[in-house]
Amino acid sequence: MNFNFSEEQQQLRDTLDRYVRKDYGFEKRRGIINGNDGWSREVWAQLADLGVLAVGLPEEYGGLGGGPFDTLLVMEALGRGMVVEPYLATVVLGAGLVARAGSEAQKADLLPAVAGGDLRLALAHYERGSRYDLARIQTTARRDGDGWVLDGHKSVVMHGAAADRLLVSARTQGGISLFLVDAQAAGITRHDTPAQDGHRVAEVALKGLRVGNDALVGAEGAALPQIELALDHAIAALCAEAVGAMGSLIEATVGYLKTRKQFGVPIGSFQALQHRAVEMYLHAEQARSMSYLAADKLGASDVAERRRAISGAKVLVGNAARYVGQQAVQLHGGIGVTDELAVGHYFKRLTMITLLLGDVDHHLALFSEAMGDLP
Amino acid sequence: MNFNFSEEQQQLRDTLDRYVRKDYGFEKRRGIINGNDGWSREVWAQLADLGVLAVGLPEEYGGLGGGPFDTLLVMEALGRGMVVEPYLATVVLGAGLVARAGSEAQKADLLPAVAGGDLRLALAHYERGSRYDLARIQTTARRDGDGWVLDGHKSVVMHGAAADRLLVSARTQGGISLFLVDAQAAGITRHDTPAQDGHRVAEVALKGLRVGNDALVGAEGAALPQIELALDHAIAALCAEAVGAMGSLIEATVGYLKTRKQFGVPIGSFQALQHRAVEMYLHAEQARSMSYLAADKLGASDVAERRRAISGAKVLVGNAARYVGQQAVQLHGGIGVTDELAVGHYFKRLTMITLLLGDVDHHLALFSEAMGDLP
Amino acid sequence: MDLNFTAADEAFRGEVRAFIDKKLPPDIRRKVLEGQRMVKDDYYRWHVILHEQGWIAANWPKEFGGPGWTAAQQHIFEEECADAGAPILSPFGLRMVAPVIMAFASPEQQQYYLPRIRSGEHWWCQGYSEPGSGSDLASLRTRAERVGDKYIVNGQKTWTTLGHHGNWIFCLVRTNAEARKQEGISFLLIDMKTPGITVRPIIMIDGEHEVNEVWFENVEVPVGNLIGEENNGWTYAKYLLGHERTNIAEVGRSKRRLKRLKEIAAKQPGSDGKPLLQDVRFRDRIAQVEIELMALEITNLRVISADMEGRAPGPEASLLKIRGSEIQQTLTELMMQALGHDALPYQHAAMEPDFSGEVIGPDYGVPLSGQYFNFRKTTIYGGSNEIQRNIISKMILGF
Amino acid sequence: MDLNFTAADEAFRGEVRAFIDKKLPPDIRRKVLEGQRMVKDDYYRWHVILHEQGWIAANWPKEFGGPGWTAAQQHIFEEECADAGAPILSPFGLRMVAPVIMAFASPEQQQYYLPRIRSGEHWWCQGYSEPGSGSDLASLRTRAERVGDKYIVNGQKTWTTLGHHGNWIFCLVRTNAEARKQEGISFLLIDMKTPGITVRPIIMIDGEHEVNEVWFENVEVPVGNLIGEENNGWTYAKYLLGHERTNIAEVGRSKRRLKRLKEIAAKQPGSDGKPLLQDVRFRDRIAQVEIELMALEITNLRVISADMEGRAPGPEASLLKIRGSEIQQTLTELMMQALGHDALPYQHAAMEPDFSGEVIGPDYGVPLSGQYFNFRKTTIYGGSNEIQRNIISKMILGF
Repeated sequence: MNFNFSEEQQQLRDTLDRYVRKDYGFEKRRGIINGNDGWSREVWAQLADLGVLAVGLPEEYGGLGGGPFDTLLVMEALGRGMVVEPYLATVVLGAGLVARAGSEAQKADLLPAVAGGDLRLALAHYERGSRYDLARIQTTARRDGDGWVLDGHKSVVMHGAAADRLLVSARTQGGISLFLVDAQAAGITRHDTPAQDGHRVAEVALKGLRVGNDALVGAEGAALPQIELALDHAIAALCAEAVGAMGSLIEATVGYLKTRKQFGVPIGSFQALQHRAVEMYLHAEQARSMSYLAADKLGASDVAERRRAISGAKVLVGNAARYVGQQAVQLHGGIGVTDELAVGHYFKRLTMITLLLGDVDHHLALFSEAMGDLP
Repeated sequence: MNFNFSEEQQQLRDTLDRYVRKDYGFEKRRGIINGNDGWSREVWAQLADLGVLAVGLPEEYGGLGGGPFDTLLVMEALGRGMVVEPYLATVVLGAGLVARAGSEAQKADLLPAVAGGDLRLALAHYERGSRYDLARIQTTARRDGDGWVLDGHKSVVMHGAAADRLLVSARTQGGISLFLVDAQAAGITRHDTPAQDGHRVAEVALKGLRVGNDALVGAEGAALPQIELALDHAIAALCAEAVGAMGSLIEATVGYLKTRKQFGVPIGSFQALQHRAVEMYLHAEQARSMSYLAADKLGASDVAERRRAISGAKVLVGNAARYVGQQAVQLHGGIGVTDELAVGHYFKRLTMITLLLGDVDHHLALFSEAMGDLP
Repeated sequence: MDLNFTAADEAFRGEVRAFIDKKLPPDIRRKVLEGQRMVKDDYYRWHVILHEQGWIAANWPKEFGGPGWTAAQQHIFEEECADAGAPILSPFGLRMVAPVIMAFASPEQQQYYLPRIRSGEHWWCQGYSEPGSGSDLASLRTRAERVGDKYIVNGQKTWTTLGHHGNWIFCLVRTNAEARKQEGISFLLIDMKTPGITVRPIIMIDGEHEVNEVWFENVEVPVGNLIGEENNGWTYAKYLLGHERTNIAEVGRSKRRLKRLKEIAAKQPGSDGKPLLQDVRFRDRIAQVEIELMALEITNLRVISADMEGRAPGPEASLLKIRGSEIQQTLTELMMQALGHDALPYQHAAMEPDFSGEVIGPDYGVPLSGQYFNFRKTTIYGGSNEIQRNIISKMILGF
Repeated sequence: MDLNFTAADEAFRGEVRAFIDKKLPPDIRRKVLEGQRMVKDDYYRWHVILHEQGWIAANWPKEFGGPGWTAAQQHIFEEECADAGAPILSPFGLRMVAPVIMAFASPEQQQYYLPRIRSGEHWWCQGYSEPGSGSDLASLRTRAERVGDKYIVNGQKTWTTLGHHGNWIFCLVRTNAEARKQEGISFLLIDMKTPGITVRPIIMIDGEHEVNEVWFENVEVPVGNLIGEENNGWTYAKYLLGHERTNIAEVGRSKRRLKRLKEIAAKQPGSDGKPLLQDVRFRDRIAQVEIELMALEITNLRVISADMEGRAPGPEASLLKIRGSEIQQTLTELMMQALGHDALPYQHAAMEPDFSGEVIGPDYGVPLSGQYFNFRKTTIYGGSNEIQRNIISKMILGF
């Protein structure tokens, strides 16, 4: 039992923290999200230079061979600075899926390019009407000669427009399959939209999209467990990001309570507000613990054990993010509900994190229903 | 729209309040609950003298013809003083059922005696394993000549041992029926036990209990809606009792916050405790409103409308009682968890009220499920 | 004790409902019900319609041009307006400055201002808060120096709701810097077209322009615009804050939003594919807020009933504010939550009624996340809920 | 970063488990698991068994007779004891006065007291709280006047847990009435058989005798019973309060109670007749507290890990106390709630293991309501959760 990060991990965290603090200020971020793409190629290249994009990828494909706790460190640091670049979509979801489920050729083709910052990926899975049910998709892929033709509509794809390649799930005869497709291919239309939290999402329409048999990722019909695992990795990563964002938000709120004066005293001298700040801290610490547990259980051989930790984490972190976000705004008063301050933006990001990939109710249901076989 | 009580109602309340304050002090109550019966015949006679037992009963049978708001006033006053005498069991449940569903002979036989303080009743309905489901009972009544034979076991009967007559529900061919039986009859065994809140409950075993056909209350097989209505009256009454108890508890807590000193100042000067007291007040006021709504809807011709208000009230009052009770104890600190102070006893009564006749989850489920046909 | 409205009240409700049905422009109604972006003219048109009917000043006494309604009638009117999707009338003229003018202004001032508030010619804004004085209102620093028959006003006000629509602003200004902080304050009416006033937008968390900063640089205000006595403004300000509570709980609008929430939950799929309204957990959340709202409605009526009898206001106004705002926030949160991933897209342009582009997710989803973010303000404005708790504490505890 | 115990730790766990399996008397185990009433001998027998094994002083350094365990081993030991239903060892000797004696007492005092704590010959009680000084401990008024080689002690202590079992009590007493309130306090060890001491029971909300008042009337205490320096007792008291936190979160016992809760919910019928564990709402409540407990277990391990490296304690001890007590209360509340109407009967006699009368409701239900009522104490004792929040606030906010 050891709750320390290795020296290398600490270095990575410190480097990334310094970068985010120095080169990814709030106004810089505002410029990026208001830009055309909603993310910055320059920042992306810098993340690549810092080794951040490579850290979680296998060494034989240009990565640094890190595990879930390395991803956790990165996500927490990105969360602290509300970084909007498509790290989660590209590295955690996209490259993670390819690394675990892809063929040798696919790995060799994609992973070094991701690690080097030259390629972005996105997972196009959920559809309108899926809500959070992974299995409820209607996009189809039918065999056509020695290739496939895809038809369907993928909805609210995280950073879908930034991606060079898309991982698209579709129903095939054998079940749900996953295809790697060129984002520019004829037959794909992407509609890029800003999200409430400054990230980007895209609607992706697939109409008679033709791909070769080599586009198949993993075996035909066997993609669902892989997609589920990838999304569990993403949930763990989102939990870590939330922990980072909550840290920043608590720091900002504590700073405000110490300096903002009303009635001739700092408002932090009011006990009711103090105890609110303390409750934020308690939530954040418990959330940190659950983010560790989620990262730890990603590799569990027992799927039920993994899912239990992931759902538990999403519930607890979701409740924490909600409390911390709402209270940070409340304790800031009026300026907390303006676009001007970072506070509101952290609040929005935390809110969207709680909705992404299953909200508190959804994961509470999963956790609760799994209790059935007890005791 | 008028939220005032009539002059007569105010008089009743004032009289009862004065009686409880003067003649039903905490030590007197302690003596009563530690006594053999767990209730006082002397107090009962005094309540009769004050007209309290008659107020909700029909005028033609010795009552004063009051309605649900009169019962509400009485219960609130009894709640303020944690009166343990079997008012709810006898008047609200027992006499109420007889007044609504009984034959002329039964009414004439029982109601004047109840109003005069000479007779006590109890409703023996729930059984072990029923939890809160009214329909899940297994006691049977089979025809035998021109009478009936009852067998079964009724569980946690409120004030079952204090009763002279019991209203017992049982399965008959046509459904669920209700029988009025002499509590001393051969075939009945009662096991009296103190309850956590100073009231009494009894286990009632029925073994080959023979009753005449005139024991049937209402039509054979048609008792369930009547029992449901009676229990709805009891729930509304419990809500009013809880409002009274919360009032006393808030008063005691506010008094303590004003006088108890720590760190050289009254602890009520600490804002975190102030806001806790305020939240108690908010809960109590909302609970009061719901107790009014519940009383108002008892007479609704639409059963669904009545049940919606009753379940809503039980949920909101239950949450309020829980918060107010727990916080009153917490704000009193150590002495709040002793047997010495009234605070702990109010807390226990409020806790039991939330469990009686359906807890928060049960009534939330009823309310929520009734939402189905919307919008 | 009778929780029901009288037959006369119910008849009045019918009359109000019929009027709104006939007169509320459908385009405005749709905007309100669907949460689209409102423009000044939307508010103004409805204002004029009510003015023509003689119903604009619901809470005013008859002698000043009000309809002479009872508190119950005012409540019914508010409830029907809210239910039908009528726009919120700006309260700053009708409900805030008007009562102060009626109580403390000179007859000349009354004759000048009150008809213009009713007609809508004057759109009033509130100049209370300043960047340094939020909850601690009396610490305000905007100063008005008397020079001859004018005040020279310098300073900055903030959170001026719809200040970009307004042409008049009532301000608390410091007229005596020496006095104890509540005692040197005056209540001044200022024409917003006066030179030296600059209105700058504050963009809210949802990306919308709703509030403003108002800067005063050597703004000359005739002394005739002073209400009551100089340095006595705090009294009037307190009167204003304590006066209006009929609608503070927002029961009517919350009932409408609850209905909307159920409609949305009936359309949105749950994770099991069945409507979200059949999902136990989500429906329980609706049930909980609905029960709280049922209680608040009765609490609100209890307060109205006490008002009708002129009983002294207790801590109830704060109660209504606290629970009312909590309910509003819960409702907006649940509507957003109902959307799932569809809560993510930020579709600024789609909030215009004439938007013809492709909407991502269901049409009704467009404004919901923004509304949730925006409604965090309800526990902050109008005296934050923390301040409301302090007020109640003072009343029940004495601290 | 590694959340798992080492192989050596797991081997140690096996050893502990085997030992408990073999040595914990079944009658005691049953009492603990089923919540029956404990007597002094139950505690004592288990104490002696552990003492014989050399495991009684889990948290003591080797040189004072501890087993020399790492923090992780101590944690594992606690967890296994909790899970198996071992009685709670009274902390006042082993975990409270002992560390103070080890840190501040003279070698002679150490040699006298420590072995007797280990053997169980001395059963210690705590004399901190007084009727007038709860959260404000330093306002205590019990005074000890030095006369020759004795202190004459007068005053009253309260909330003395299991004081009716104890034969020694460590007290904070005022030895200098003139000094500022923290500065005139001394730390005194008192033999409870000394004339002038009266122990009076306080009956708790659940009807049980657990705590006491202890009265001192001219009690003569040898000056040799003073720990450290006169008037320096506050320092030792603070040391004591800050020292023990391995077990403050009560994770082990809460895990056992969670298991118990699930067993009960699997047996109790829900309103639909199926086991309550299949009722969505009830099971969700279990799920929520289980998730909170999963997190607290990791938080607890994080603190242990920091302790192992000697990192300075932050606000974590207060965190563990707050969340740990909240979880305990939720668990006891849910167990009671699971009973429905069966939570009502108060069956005092049925809490004796040899009770042979008729139990109303299920056997496991007898102690549950009382336990819920009793456990309200967990957010009050050991520094109320409000005080814990103040401590954290001081650390993170500086106020």
